[in-house]
Amino acid sequence: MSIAMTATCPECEARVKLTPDLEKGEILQCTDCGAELEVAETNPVELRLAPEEEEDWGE
Amino acid sequence: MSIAMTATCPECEARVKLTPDLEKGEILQCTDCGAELEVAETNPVELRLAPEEEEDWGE
Amino acid sequence: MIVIKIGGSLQDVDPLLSDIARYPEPMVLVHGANRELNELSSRLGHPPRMVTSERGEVSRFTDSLSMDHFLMAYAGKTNKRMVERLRSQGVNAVGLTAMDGGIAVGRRKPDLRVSEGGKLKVLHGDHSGSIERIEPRLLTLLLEHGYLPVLTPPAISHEGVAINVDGDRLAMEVSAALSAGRLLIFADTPGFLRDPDDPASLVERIRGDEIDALFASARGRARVKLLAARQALQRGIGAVGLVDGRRERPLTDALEGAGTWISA
Amino acid sequence: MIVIKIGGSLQDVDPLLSDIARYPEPMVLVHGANRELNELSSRLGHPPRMVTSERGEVSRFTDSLSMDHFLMAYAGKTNKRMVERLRSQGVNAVGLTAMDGGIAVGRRKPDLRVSEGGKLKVLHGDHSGSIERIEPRLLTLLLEHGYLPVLTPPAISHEGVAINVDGDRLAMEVSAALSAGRLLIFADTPGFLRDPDDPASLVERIRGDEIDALFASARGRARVKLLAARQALQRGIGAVGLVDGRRERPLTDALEGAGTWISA
Repeated sequence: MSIAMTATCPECEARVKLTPDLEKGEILQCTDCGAELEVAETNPVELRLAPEEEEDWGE
Repeated sequence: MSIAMTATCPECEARVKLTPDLEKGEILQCTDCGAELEVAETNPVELRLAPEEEEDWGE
Repeated sequence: MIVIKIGGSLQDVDPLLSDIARYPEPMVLVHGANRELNELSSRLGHPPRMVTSERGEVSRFTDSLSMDHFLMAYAGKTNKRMVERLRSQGVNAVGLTAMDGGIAVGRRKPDLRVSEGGKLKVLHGDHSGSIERIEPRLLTLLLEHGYLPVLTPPAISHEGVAINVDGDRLAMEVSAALSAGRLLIFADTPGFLRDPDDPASLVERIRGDEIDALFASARGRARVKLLAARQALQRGIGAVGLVDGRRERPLTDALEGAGTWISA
Repeated sequence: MIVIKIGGSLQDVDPLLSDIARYPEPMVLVHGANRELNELSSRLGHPPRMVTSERGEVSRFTDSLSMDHFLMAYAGKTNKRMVERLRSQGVNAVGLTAMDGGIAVGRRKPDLRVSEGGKLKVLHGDHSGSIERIEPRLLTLLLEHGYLPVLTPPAISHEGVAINVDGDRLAMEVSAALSAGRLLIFADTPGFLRDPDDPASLVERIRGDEIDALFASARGRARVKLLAARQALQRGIGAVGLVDGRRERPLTDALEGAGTWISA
């Protein structure tokens, strides 16, 4: 199962370069619009906006 | 470790016959005074009065 | 006021909990977690040790380590998942064991006479016992302020040691102490079956004076439930329902008469 | 009124519980059970998954199965063994989670950004969150009627889902909600140590405005405790004690000034 080398940014539809060791849940940054993207699926690759960083943490 | 064949009844001091497969916690009856005896220890054998039967049971 | 006992044998309690969430009257829930405990203790390498008394009554020998597991299964997972489920449906539930606030105090019986391998033996260090007194103050306080108490064994001994007690008896004692009008015992059977293997042999109504006759032929859990029902009536509880917890609206159906109802 | 937090790191809590049993004033206990949970989840084949946030904060990823284990360790074994111990010494203890009676409600954060294996990742399905509101009614009711509430995480989300929250923060939020005069956090260290490896570097008194300076150099649990202390002062709690739970009379010594005391 080889991973495609690029995918489409859901924000700006630019092509996003993918690394071979891509993992589900990984966070990437779209080099065009700068949006933070989450790898929702790897087979086939699906990207979606990553959840924002929480300002505070439980235990 | 062979178990002695008899032991003394703590109630009436008669000799109580013991079976070879004697186990700790086992309940015996003194053939002389009829008291119910518990095998407290097997090496050496120690007998004591067995607790009475409870009239009611928890789960 | 009604008391509801949710049997440990009931696999899916969600329909019953949802039906309870719709019920407006004050109520106390009592539950067990037998199956949870058996599974947990086996997985933790200290499998349940069931023993049989001289009169053939089966019970769980609860040493100190088993009581740790008992607290985890009953007071931890089962009690709090029930509270979570009820709260998610708008019920102001409060989970408690019968130790908390000294709700149920009783006598610990550390020595247990059992027949094992054809021999009569004494086991020591059992953390089981029987309930002698219910202190209803905490339950009444919570009920008066709109909370729904969700209660589980263990109870506590006079010396302050956790003791395993029968869930049905705890529900019965609490019903009597709070003078509940009805005690409903939900399990995974239609009710009291004349023949345990034939669901159609459901006995729908039992009068107090008919219990002894049925008692003789009852076995296992059904026997303990009949015992609890008879004592409930003797203690002034109006009616006891042995009802099916697996229906879509178990409480609604029961209150409309489904299952086995026992009254004076 | 004082609030006492008993840290999960404290191995032997008996001396502290006995000292608490002698203390006449109204009080709320809050405890953790970190070590119990780590041990239990490993033995049940679902070992704890500690994860690190982008800012280096370590926390426990709590999926649904881990929350079952959390309830067993915190609300089952640890909470109820504490209630048992206190009751055996004449204390009218009542064990609760912060879910019961809706004591602590907060926002669940199911998505967690972590750095793992050099990569930034998102984990889904976390049952952790932060406390947004304390509903003190049940605690006040129990205190007014002479009970000693023994409180443990988890809290509950707005949707009614159990959420793992930090025990120190729960103790702080409860202290603020009940306007407790003092919050005492007992752990297995003498108090706040300038150098964590040197027990002699105990800082005995910290004024509110000195906290930030110390905060920069603090690490791990000590850092969370300082954070909790600072917020406690901001919320009107008179003084926070970071005190040693391993002494013979930990509470008596603490109230006489032992350990680290932080006040405005």
